Amino acid sequence: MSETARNRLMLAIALIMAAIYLFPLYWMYVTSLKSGSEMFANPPSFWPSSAQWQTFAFVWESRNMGRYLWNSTVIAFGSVALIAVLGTGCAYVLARYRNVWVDVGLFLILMLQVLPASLMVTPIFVGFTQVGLLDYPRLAVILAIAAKSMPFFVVLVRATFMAVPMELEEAALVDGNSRVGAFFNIVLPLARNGILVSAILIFMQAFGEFVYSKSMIQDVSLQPASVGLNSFMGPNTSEWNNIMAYATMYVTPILAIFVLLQRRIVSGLTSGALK
Amino acid sequence: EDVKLTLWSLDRDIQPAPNLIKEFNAQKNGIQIEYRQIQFDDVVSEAMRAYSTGKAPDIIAIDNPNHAMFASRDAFLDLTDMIKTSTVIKPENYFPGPLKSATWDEKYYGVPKATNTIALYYNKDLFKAAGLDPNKPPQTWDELVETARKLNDPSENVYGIAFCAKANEEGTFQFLPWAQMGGSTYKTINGEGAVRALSIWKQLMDEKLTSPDTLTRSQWDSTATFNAGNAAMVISGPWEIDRMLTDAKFEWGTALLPVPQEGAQRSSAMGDYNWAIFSNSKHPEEAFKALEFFASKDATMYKDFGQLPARADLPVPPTGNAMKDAALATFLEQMKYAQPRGPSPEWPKISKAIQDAIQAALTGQMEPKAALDQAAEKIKSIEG
Amino acid sequence: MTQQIELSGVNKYYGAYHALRDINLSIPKGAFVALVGPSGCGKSTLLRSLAGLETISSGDLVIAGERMNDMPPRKRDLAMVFQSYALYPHMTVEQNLTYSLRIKGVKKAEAKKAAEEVAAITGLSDLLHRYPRELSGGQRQRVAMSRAIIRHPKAFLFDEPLSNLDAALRVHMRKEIRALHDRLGATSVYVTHDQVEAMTMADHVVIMRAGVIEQQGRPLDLYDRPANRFVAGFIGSPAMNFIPARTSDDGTSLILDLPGAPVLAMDLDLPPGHAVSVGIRPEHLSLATADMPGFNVPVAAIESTGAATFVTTETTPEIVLVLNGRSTVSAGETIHLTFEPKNIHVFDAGSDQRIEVGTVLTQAKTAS
Amino acid sequence: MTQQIELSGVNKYYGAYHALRDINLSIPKGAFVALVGPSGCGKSTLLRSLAGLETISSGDLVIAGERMNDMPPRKRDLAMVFQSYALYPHMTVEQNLTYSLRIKGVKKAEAKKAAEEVAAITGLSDLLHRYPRELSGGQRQRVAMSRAIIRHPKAFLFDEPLSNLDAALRVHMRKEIRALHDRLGATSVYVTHDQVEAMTMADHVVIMRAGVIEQQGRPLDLYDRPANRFVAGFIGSPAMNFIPARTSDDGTSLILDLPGAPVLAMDLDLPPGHAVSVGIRPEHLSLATADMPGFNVPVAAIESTGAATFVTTETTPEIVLVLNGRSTVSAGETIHLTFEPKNIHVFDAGSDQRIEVGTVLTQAKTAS
Amino acid sequence: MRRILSTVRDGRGFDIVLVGVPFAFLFALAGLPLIYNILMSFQEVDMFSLGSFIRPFVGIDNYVALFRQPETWPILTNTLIFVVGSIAGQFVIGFGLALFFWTNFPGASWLRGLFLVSWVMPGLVVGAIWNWILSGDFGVLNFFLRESGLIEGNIFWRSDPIFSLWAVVIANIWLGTSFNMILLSVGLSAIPGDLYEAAEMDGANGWQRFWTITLPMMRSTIGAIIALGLIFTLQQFDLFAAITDGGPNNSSNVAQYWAWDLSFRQYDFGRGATISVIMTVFVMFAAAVYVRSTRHEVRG
Ligand SMILES: Nc1ncnc2c1ncn2[C@@H]1O[C@H](COP(=O)(O)OP(=O)(O)OP(=O)(O)O)[C@@H](O)[C@H]1O
Ligand SMILES: Nc1ncnc2c1ncn2[C@@H]1O[C@H](COP(=O)(O)OP(=O)(O)OP(=O)(O)O)[C@@H](O)[C@H]1O
Ligand SMILES: [Mg+2]
Ligand SMILES: [Mg+2]
Repeated sequence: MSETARNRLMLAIALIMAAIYLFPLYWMYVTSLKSGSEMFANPPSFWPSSAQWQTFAFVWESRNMGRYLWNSTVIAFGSVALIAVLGTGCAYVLARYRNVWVDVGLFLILMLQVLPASLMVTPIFVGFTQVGLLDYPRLAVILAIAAKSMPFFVVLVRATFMAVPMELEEAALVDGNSRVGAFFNIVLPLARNGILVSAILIFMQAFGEFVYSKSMIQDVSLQPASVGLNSFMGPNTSEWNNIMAYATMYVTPILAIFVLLQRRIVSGLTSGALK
Repeated sequence: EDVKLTLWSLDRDIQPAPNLIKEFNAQKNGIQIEYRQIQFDDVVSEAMRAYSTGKAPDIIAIDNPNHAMFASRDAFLDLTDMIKTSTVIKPENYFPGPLKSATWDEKYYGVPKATNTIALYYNKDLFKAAGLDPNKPPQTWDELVETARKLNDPSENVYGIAFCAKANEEGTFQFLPWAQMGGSTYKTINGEGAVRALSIWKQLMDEKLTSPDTLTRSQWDSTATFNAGNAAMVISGPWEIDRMLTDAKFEWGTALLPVPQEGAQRSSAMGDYNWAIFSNSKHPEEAFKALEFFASKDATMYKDFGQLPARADLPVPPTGNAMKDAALATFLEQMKYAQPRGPSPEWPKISKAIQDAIQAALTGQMEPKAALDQAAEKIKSIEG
Repeated sequence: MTQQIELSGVNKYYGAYHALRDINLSIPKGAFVALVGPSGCGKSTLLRSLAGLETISSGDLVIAGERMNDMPPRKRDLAMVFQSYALYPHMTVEQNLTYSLRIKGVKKAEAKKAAEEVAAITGLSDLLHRYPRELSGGQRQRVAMSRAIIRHPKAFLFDEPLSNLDAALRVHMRKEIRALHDRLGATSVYVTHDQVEAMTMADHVVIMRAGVIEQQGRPLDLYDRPANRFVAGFIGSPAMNFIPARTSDDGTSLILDLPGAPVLAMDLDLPPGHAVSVGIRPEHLSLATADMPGFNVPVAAIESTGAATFVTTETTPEIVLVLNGRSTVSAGETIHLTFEPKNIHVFDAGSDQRIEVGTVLTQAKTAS
Repeated sequence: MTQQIELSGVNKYYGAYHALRDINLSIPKGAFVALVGPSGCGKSTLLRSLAGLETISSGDLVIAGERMNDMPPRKRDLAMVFQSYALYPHMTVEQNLTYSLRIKGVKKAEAKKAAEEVAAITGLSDLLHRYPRELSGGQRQRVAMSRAIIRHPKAFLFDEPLSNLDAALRVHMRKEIRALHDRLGATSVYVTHDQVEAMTMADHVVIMRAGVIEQQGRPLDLYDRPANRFVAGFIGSPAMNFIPARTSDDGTSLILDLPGAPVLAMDLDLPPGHAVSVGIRPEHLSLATADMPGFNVPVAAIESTGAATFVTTETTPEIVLVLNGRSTVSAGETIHLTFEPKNIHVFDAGSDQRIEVGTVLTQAKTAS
Repeated sequence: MRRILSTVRDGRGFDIVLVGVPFAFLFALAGLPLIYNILMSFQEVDMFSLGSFIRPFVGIDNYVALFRQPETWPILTNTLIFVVGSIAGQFVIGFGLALFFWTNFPGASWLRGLFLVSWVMPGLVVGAIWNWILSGDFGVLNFFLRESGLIEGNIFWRSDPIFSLWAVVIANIWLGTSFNMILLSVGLSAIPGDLYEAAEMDGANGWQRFWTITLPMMRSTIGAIIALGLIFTLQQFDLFAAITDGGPNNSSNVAQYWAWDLSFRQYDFGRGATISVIMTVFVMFAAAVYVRSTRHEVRG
């Protein structure tokens, strides 16, 4: 089989798989265009009988989405920055050595992440109240998210550091660099892609974080989009089309950015070791 | 300096709380209220967490079955004395059910905010198609089952009836009226009537007269299948009326909940929220003023927000839409029989016991009688 | 002459593995020291310990008069060429070269100029903008070299820097490195497995085996007077031939264990019948006419590089000799070999240590 | 003799870079071919193309009579030793060695035995349970070697397999590889930058430069009759000396551009005043007494490996000569050099191509 | 002081700072809450004592009471099934996709990026969509299965006790696949190409290369992914809330959802905390396995 034929075949298979996998996304899009009860129709309708485009404008306006998205962005960036600063170094050390302390460290890191946010939020809330952190609610959420996601980041980035040959760092040391300098000049750039991927994953998670935000941020003007999304749900109402429209507006841009970025990151991961 | 109050409720921007607060603040009477919206699932946990760390709001809107939990521990302020002297809030003006839910130990720990109940909606077009009289909805349980059978049409994807037996408060909310009509209460949940009620539910499930997803579907989603024409009847509340008017492409009617047999005692569920003031509020007087202001707006609540006031003294003015007015009349009638859940400070656990029984019976893992016996046992041990 | 690098009693363990055993070594300022030894003997380890990349387990390491055991690498001011190159894959060749300068804060233009100068020496001028992954093995090695020589460090540490280069480039680089060394007055420690490199470049050669320094000294001293059989076999290529022998009954001569049992009369201080090894280098054996003293051996194989011909004999142990240019000798033939008596080495068969012999009195002659 | 590997018109591009240019090469079954050339000339690329690790851009590759252009590597049944070793870092040495056997489904015990046998040849017996990261550079290379020889493939491809080994081990391995080759009757292609390796091991040597095959043939043929100046300079170490010269006005002799302008009378078919290069190998120059024909040059430097002494002259271009053993010549002295006329090579100064000359009629003598 | 500064720049101090600060942070923000939870499982807790550490101590009463409940064992079993099922599914599909996209045909990296959608979508939305997809009557999954003739009548994924847990597992596999895929892709691209070349020369076919090179070389990545997958799976909450609510009759209830239900629906915080301690034991086991797996890691 020729190269191009093979490529076409692979692309076709990939498209089919993507179509299957992305079905929920598609469903989100069409639901946002459906009327209230149409989504419960049997047999299911794959295209809205009359597309309700105005839903989008309505949702954007009524919920002041711009502000929500801004808050989400602030929280996400804050968390990623904090995690990257704290977690990268930690991951590096845990990758560089191979001894009992590293084992203990890894073990603790995983253990600390075990409980779901819904169970962690009470003690954190209590603690934050006592030190007065709740007066800076977005900071409080950033700290909480950082604690929750850092183990994830550390474990992933550690694996990346494992792939950076020790000798390169040694060469830098001999070249007159301090440990600090070698870390920043050599090790970090070489682990850059892995760190970026992990940071982006964390960013997305923090962008959609919900449990901490809704408990700790009481001022609507500081709440992130995830909390805003929930405001379409009541005990006896769930405005699914609005929720989906809202979600569409908040998912699509991130997804687009990621598709663009990961292309560079994952496929650029070829500059491995030499000799 | 204005007195600052905080108020938590689950109302969204088209619902009463935020709008009433806006109006209240606009009066500039020296009291300003700050509003926070909380999600249904979180009201109680947020409130507890805040209360135990001293961060509780002054006023909260609390779901009526949870009221007793706070009241019994004196987390809410005893309003009895203030109500006595109030010219706006008079206990006798309220439906007895809602008022009872705000009462603990003969004292008033809150004021009903709004109320609702459930009744039977039915699809008149399908009635006609099945050769049934669209103006004669089923009156008794047996009729209900019979009608459901006739309306059931799997080939057209139509179920006879939709309701909600989900394993959360909604399940209890829908089941309890049936049990009560059968002469039981939550304390005697394994009474004969309750067992019969559960058996009827099971029969509906077994004969596939209702979707098996009734077990896991919320009232809102169940009603949506009715709106979409996939169920011929549904048991639900007045909050659905507006959606039904826009979504349902057929003629529909409402009826009181069917009773076990002709002439039997009626009963219905009672939902919606009460206002309460936290006992550690620094400004109880001002907070009560706010409640009085809210109560003074009960008269236009249905008109403005589509919610029923818990008031027996206020007529609900006609809207001009015949279907809507007819439905409203049904619900107001049904409201008279509405009974609160509890009140009991342990209501969530009691409710859980009832849900477990419903689910165990409907999935066929236990006989209705045995399931309810077990629930009764649990409830007894919970109540101590 | 001041000592630039001094190691005393240095030991290094990798876990339980004893990689360096009681190393004592003094390297004067400006010296060019070659470190040779079989693969795995600890050369790289020693170099890495000097550089500070491995902490030594015991002993003292003094550089320029200062104890450096615990000094971080960057404060030792040494430049190292890694056996595995260790090029920075995310930097172009130019950036690789100027990295150490940039750390020191050298100006951009200046660093660039330095890089171009070095690149001209190592023939990398056209590759300055490539990334390491786009270079061939030899090109990478040259980048590694250049990276070290662009700095002007206290000492250079080279770990087999030329092993992937072709002969011509190698000769060229050899000269460049040595010239550089002389110009900078630097001290260099140079690990190599190339005889010619070690002998021609170094002032001082250190021979290691299994973590131990077997002998050290000036190159020709090692060639002329190897301290033991290992060193004798290791220095010189093709390796020295070892012929088992024993002292004659009167103790005045050695009887070689070869066809015809040639006898060497010499001044020996050994008991009769003592087993020894007689070493003779391939280049010291020559063909002789049948009438000259010597011994006859059959030829097993002939190899020629053009400039020289290697003859391997069909004896046990086999004997290799090098003849200049081409030779008419062919496999299967029997040849008559001879050597100058002053060129033999005698080693104790048990301890493998060198046995000094007085002048060899007579040339070898067949006992019979 | 059947051709085992045949390349015709093979080209290979890396993007725009033309790495192999119109390569034509036939390797008979059982041959041992050495591939030499300067660093970056495309040796590894050619080997990788044979192995199927690079797809060739055009041309035909035939192995054992079958066109293999698009055959995946594993179906070509070749074994390769990588320049970068490419050891499996997650396997012990033993597992590395037996990998190919286990893939083929060879029984465990059998594989283990094979590994032990090979390890004994390559001196890895004690290291079988180590991981690659715990090995020295040379040990790794030996593992890479062993991994190839444990199989019995159609052909071996070696990419500088011995570059990190010390001389003794190298000589040993050289013999082992060659013996193995002979024993298995395999075909081998061997990339090396070591002259001696190429000349002594190979039946056929291929010299590449910048992606082009410059010359190929039997080793001594290349040594004796290099086709151009590049090959002449590349084969032989130290490299051939090139002395500029021009034909005399009568066209019957060459006048060398050296002090005293020595003249070589010879049979030439060149116009008068034509510029040429005269090549003479270092080993073909020798010291002569002043009364012999020859020329005088001052000495710049002396290097000795013990077995040989390299003398570099203070002329432009400099001339290198090799003397056997030690020499009393010292820097600054003037020496009188001579050579046998049959040993010279003449190349066109413009095209660098070899010019065949008839017998050199007279020995060099100073024109004056 | 200078000594300290210099070890931070050059020596062990650097490592200690890099590790010390994050661990202190983690201890304060994750360690203390965990301890709070563990403490709570030995105490009697109600809404009024949430704010303090000191509460009536009840010993192991909470544990005893918990294990007396008939649903405890089934729920723990469900948890195990859920975790194993989800992780196995996510990992296998994720690995398959990562390998597929690794072949690097044109467009591969674009499409691969799209697969991250499940990571970006808010839990609430994912839950709702799967709720519809898995619905018995109007669900799209049933629709496709019916249309393709795989089933006769509808499967009530959410309401049939036999299927309800698997319904959530399916949704969770969808959710976790992208995370697995992207990280495995990164891991794959870190394997040096010459190893594959060597293996190919050694005669290994694609399948064998996968088992003997790819898998072992990915050990640390795989260990990390499975460990993280376990944690995500144990934290999965939205899907239960949206799809089955743990029902019917606890047939799809799992520890984390139950703990939440006990704590925040029945306000029995002590028992809720008790379950979270049991979950901690689960993770402790997994963490130990992960740490062990790092012993065989290969350093670059
Ligand atoms: N992936 C690549 N992209 C671009 N150029 C390349 C690539 N790989 C090799 N080259 C170039 O191709 C040429 C031949 O490389 P090759 O590795 O075959 O050299 P070589 O003869 O093996 O050299 P050495 O003896 O140094 O190993 C070199 O100039 C190298 O820079
Ligand atoms: N990290 C390690 N753990 C255990 N043993 C090691 C380690 N590094 C090296 N060794 C062993 O220490 C010995 C010396 O290794 P070293 O790298 O110094 O050898 P070398 O003399 O440089 O050899 P070569 O010429 O082959 O490079 C070897 O036997 C090697 O196997
Ligand atoms: Mg080494
Ligand atoms: Mg190469």
